[in-house]
Amino acid sequence: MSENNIERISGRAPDELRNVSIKAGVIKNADGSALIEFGKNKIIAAVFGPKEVHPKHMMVSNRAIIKCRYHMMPFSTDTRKRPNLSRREIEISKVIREAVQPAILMENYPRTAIEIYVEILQSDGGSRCAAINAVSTALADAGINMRDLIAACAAGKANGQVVLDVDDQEDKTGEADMPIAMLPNMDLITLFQLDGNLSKEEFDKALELAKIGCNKLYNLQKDALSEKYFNENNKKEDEE
Amino acid sequence: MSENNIERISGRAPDELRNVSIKAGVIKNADGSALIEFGKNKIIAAVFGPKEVHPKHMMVSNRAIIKCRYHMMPFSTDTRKRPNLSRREIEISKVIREAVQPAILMENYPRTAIEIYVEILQSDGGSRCAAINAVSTALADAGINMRDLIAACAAGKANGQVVLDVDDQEDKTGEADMPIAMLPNMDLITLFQLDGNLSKEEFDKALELAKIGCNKLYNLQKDALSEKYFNENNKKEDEE
Amino acid sequence: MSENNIERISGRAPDELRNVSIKAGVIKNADGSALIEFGKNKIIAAVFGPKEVHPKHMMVSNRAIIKCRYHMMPFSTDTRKRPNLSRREIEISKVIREAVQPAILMENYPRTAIEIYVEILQSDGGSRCAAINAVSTALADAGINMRDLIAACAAGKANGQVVLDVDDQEDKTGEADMPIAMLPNMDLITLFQLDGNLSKEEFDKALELAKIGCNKLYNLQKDALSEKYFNENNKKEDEE
Amino acid sequence: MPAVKKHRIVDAITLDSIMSKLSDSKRTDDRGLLDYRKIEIETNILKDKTNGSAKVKIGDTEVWAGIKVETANPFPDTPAEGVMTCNAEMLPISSQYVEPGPPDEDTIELSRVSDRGIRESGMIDVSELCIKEGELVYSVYIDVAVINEDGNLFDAVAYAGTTALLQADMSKFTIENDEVKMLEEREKLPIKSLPISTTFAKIGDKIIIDPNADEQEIATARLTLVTDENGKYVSAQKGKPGGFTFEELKEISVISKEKGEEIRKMIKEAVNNGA
Amino acid sequence: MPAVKKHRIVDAITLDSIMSKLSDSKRTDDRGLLDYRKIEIETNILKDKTNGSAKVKIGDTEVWAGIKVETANPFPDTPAEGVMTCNAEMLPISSQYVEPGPPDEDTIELSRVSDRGIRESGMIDVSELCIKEGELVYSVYIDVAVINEDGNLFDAVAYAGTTALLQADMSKFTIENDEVKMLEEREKLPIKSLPISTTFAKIGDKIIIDPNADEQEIATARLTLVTDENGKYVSAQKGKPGGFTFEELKEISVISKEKGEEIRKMIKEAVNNGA
Amino acid sequence: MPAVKKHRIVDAITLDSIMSKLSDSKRTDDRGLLDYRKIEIETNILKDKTNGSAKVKIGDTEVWAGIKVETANPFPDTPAEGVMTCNAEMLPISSQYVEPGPPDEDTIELSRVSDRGIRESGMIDVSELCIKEGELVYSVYIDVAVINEDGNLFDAVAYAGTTALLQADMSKFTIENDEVKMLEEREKLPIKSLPISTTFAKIGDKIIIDPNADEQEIATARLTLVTDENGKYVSAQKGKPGGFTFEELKEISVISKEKGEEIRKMIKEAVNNGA
Repeated sequence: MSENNIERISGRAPDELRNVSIKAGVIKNADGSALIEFGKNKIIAAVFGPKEVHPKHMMVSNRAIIKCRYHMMPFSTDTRKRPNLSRREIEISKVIREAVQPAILMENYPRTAIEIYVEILQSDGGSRCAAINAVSTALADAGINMRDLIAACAAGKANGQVVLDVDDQEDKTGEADMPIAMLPNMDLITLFQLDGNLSKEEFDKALELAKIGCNKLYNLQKDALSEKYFNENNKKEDEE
Repeated sequence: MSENNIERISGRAPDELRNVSIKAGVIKNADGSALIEFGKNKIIAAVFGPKEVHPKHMMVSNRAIIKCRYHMMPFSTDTRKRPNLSRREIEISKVIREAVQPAILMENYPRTAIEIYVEILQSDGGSRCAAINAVSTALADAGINMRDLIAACAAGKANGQVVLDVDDQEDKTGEADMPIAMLPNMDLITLFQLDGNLSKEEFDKALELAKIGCNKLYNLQKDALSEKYFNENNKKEDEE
Repeated sequence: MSENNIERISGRAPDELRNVSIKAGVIKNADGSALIEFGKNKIIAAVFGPKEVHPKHMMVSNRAIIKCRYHMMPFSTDTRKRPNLSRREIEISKVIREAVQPAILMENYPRTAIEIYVEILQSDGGSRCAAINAVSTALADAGINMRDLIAACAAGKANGQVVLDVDDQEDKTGEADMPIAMLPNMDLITLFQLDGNLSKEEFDKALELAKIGCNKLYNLQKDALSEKYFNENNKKEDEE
Repeated sequence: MPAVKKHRIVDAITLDSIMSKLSDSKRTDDRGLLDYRKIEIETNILKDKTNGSAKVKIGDTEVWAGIKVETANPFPDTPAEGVMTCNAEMLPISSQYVEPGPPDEDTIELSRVSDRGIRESGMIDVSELCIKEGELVYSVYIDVAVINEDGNLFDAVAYAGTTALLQADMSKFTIENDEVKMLEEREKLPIKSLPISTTFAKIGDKIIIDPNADEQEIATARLTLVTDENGKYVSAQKGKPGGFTFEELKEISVISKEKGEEIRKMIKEAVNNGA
Repeated sequence: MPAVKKHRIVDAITLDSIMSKLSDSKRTDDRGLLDYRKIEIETNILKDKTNGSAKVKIGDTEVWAGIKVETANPFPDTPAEGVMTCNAEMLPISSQYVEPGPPDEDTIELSRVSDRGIRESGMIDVSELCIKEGELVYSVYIDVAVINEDGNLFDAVAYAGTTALLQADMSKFTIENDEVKMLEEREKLPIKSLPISTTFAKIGDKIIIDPNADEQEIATARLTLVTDENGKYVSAQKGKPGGFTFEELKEISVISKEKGEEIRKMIKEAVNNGA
Repeated sequence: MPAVKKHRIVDAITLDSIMSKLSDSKRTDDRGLLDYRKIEIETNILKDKTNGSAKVKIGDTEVWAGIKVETANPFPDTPAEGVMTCNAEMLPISSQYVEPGPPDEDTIELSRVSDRGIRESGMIDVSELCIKEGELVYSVYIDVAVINEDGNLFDAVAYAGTTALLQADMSKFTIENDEVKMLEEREKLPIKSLPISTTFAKIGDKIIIDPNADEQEIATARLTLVTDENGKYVSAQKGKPGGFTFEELKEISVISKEKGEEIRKMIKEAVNNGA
């Protein structure tokens, strides 16, 4: 990204992410969990399972089933959100589930359910991508067998320029938003959406940028997981 | 009907139906189906079954159960209809089910369900009667064993005159509407409703008129069924 | 209550209840029932059971389960109430169930359900307490084994004075309302709520007043039950 | 989806008893095929919170009706007409077969048929329910609670609703300087007619009137027919998965008018006695 | 909670047949990997109650669309913009796998993706749907009914919705002395672009276009990509719990534009023939 | 219908441990019968989208509260009063016993008791939440999310909600020429009191304060008592199917005031430190 670029509202470089921090293991009662702060996004993902399937008729004999709910708190948005699940939340629940499912070794857990809950406590642009990174970290934190972590990041177009990780403010005048999730080690894109207006050239460039972003998120997830592991082992040693 | 009659808005004679056409076998995925055009009504009925009963506790050991849903598309009415089922649609679903059930040899299909779906794509006066004729044709098209076809038609009063088959426009200034369904060969009236204002004499006359209408619909159903049968056999011969 | 008291709007003494009448056995189809008129409250409670549990998974192997629904008719309130169950009705259903459950010998009826329905036909202040007295009478009328009757009555503060049984009119300018239910013979308070503003001294005084009220209601319930028993026996003798 | 639901269970002994009596043209309570059970009507039973009220018993069937008259904005397409809504509710106290919860298809049918009987008869003149055209009209709610269920709810609900309407009154309004003001006075609702519902059932080839719960359950078809004060038929509804012949319908239409006149007298008397 | 639901069952014989044909780069109906089934488009099929309508068949998949143009108050934050809503409904007549009732997550996704395709392409200029700023705007409802289901609903719904929009007209209004008046004349909707949806599926390592119901069921991933008249990508949605490689996405993006131009011509022709 | 639901399972070992400790007037974490767990309060944790926010931990119970102050039309019967709504939500992340979906009766009770505690204490002066009488008022939403559940939600939700209210601010409005204008300045909410909730449970004949999830499950009765800054009792709610004696109630009422004063200090300090 050494081209002569237009300045972004945020002052970020075209391929620069917002500030991201991930913390694994934040919910005591969950089997796995993570808190992600991604720009102004504040999101907790928690995983329960593998556990018994309810209702029973949903049980599959040779693999786990995955449930996923993406939910925004009423205070998470500019205008208060009504508490019931919106059609938007139902759609995002589905695309997140379909984005993370290919990473899970479901056949290792026949006749069980793995439940994924995403709670948006404060929202900003790109909450679905932020959420997927939290879910991936929470799944690993829960010890669920996985083929790969799932990393997610959006690219888009704002102010005439293809950029990484469009935030709320850029989105208002933005021309396109293209959220992506991928299994980095398998070169597999498992979430792909687009709204806006991109030429073929911009489309390809956005794809490349999103890939760069995903790789960064992949490393941030690994850091969060090893930090938790390291801290726990330290604690254990202290206790011994 | 040789009396000195007042002219109807539509120009029809007092005992004259609107244009009606019935086509059997219009939905490939259904076990039986029919499209009826009845005046401006455009209605598809489809039948699924006999099939497994869900939920199981609704199963009856010595006969089939009948389910029926009458549903209007949002674009079928003058003002857009909200998508959820209204109380009116729930009531009409019930009276249609109770109108056709006596014709079905339910005891021939123990422990099964026969599902009937009515979709109103364009509505006009008399949609419940039009729908019943489509359902009857669809049931026969599905090969369900029946005692008789069910024919339906309304009589009513408009412009001071007892007439057959009141349409939308007549209904606005109409004084009464009396939809009827019957099993013609068994002289059994299985749907009977009335809204409006009829003297005893008018009541009896409306009954007679409705009977005439039902007989016409009975023949139109038979024509539709034999046309489909004929066409299919022709096709088979062509293929041979 | 010999102090120099301020006159109540209703003209009642501080420890005086509104007019109360209870009649047991008013619903033929129920296993037990009672109609209470408590001031302007007109409330019917009916009990069904012990009966089969639906859905089955709610069955408990060593005792009965108790279901309870408190429901107001649309015409029971000053402004017409919408027919669906409000959050207030759901909460009151819960506190009534928890108030009467300790009186029921649930272990005598394993694997069954006891269903309690409260219908508010005309409402006034204190409808939840009035309802509990009706429920208690209906449970006894149904022959359910009980440790004690449940008596209920509110105390509160109106016009600066701690008084028994605040009615609708007093409540509008009232400073506090404290509904209580108890098992009189076991000195156990099983419903306790408070809204308003009471000093420690007023709190204690309100408790004492409510206890007096409960004892009166206890006797009114017993009267209603013996009257029904007496009448039935008289009828039987007459028939013999 | 509206569908088959759990129905009342009629045991073999009851069934035998009904059928053997019917073969003698009698009912289990010894009334005739075309006799109503005892009808009891009481008005003004909920005087503190309603504009009008009535309790109706037909045998062991008991329903309570309450009228609420409120004000509302008119519908855009009828700016000079008031609004009327009739709603029946099956209380779970009324029978072990009634589940609490949103109305099932039977209850929706009951509400809608009751509503149509009142509406189609022109019982209430909605043009007189206008307070200020395009702005404010009366909104009349007729809510009927089924307290104890023993068949023939269609008639019981209709009688309770119409009786309560006859007894009801409402606030009077005036318009001063374009502003609506409520007066001290009250007035009766603008009642133009008293429609009477009669309900028949068919068991085997017998037609009976006022079926009780067991008869209703085993009947193959039910017919509710509503007539007005001028002897006109204003509303009808067949129910249950069976049918009537043309001859049966004509026969029913004659009886409905006769019975309707008797019951109309009873209701008027009850309202006059109550007032 | 959105969750796994019962899916179409593809029997072993069908599965074998699909896979063996695919290994020869063919489909069970002998078309190529990147061939659409026969597309049939008919306009103005519901002329009595809609402002515009269309029927689209892609093979055995059949959908009907109806447009209703009504008037409404604008949203407070866009006082000078009209409103557009696109909604797809899976009718239970369309397949034994469809249950009647509120839309499930698949149907919600179908509706929302169809809506976004039209919205993001700027097909309708909502600023021209304003009648009187802050007070009255046009509200355009695009309702699409799935009549028979054999895969690729995303494209079928999109084609039917956009075709019906192209065919639709609406009342014209004028403002006289600050009052809105409806004119006799009618006018076309303010259409600016014709977005075309193309849908791909991945089975094994093969990318196919326009999957039928069985292919769709066994595919690991699905991609819908929408292009506008200027060859821009305006909307996309990946579905199903699998993924695409970057190379596959780039390949799909090229084909989508080519196919989109063909289908855009077909739709325009159908609208012209119908008018 | 509100009914018995699946409850937390307390295993025999935990049960034994609780009971044997209680017989020594101790808790499983060695605190006394009338000791709270460690209470941690943090303010302004959601500063980008809320008007005020707070996180409260009581032991392992954790809740987050966010305040949204919007404008709305007043209710017709209180034209000069603002609106206040308190709502608690059990997030499914908080416990394996929580199912996603509409609130069950426990959650409705939690919301309503929290709401009443704030409302009945007069904590917010709703008459100062009026912007223009009859036209525009402030609408204050207090939403509280339960993040991790380990008992005593009634207190945790109350502390988070009231702390967030104390920290919150809102836009200021002025009226110029009969038009409402929003000013640059912001102001604090009109807070008049700080009600403090204290929650007790009864296990056997022992009264404990601040029950954890296991204690709460095995308790026969629960009591939440709310006191205001003047030592008045403003709200109470007994829960669970058991009861208290009169003596126990009087004893609880004394302790509630003492504990309330301690916790009121903690909350004020947290708000001051955060500001």
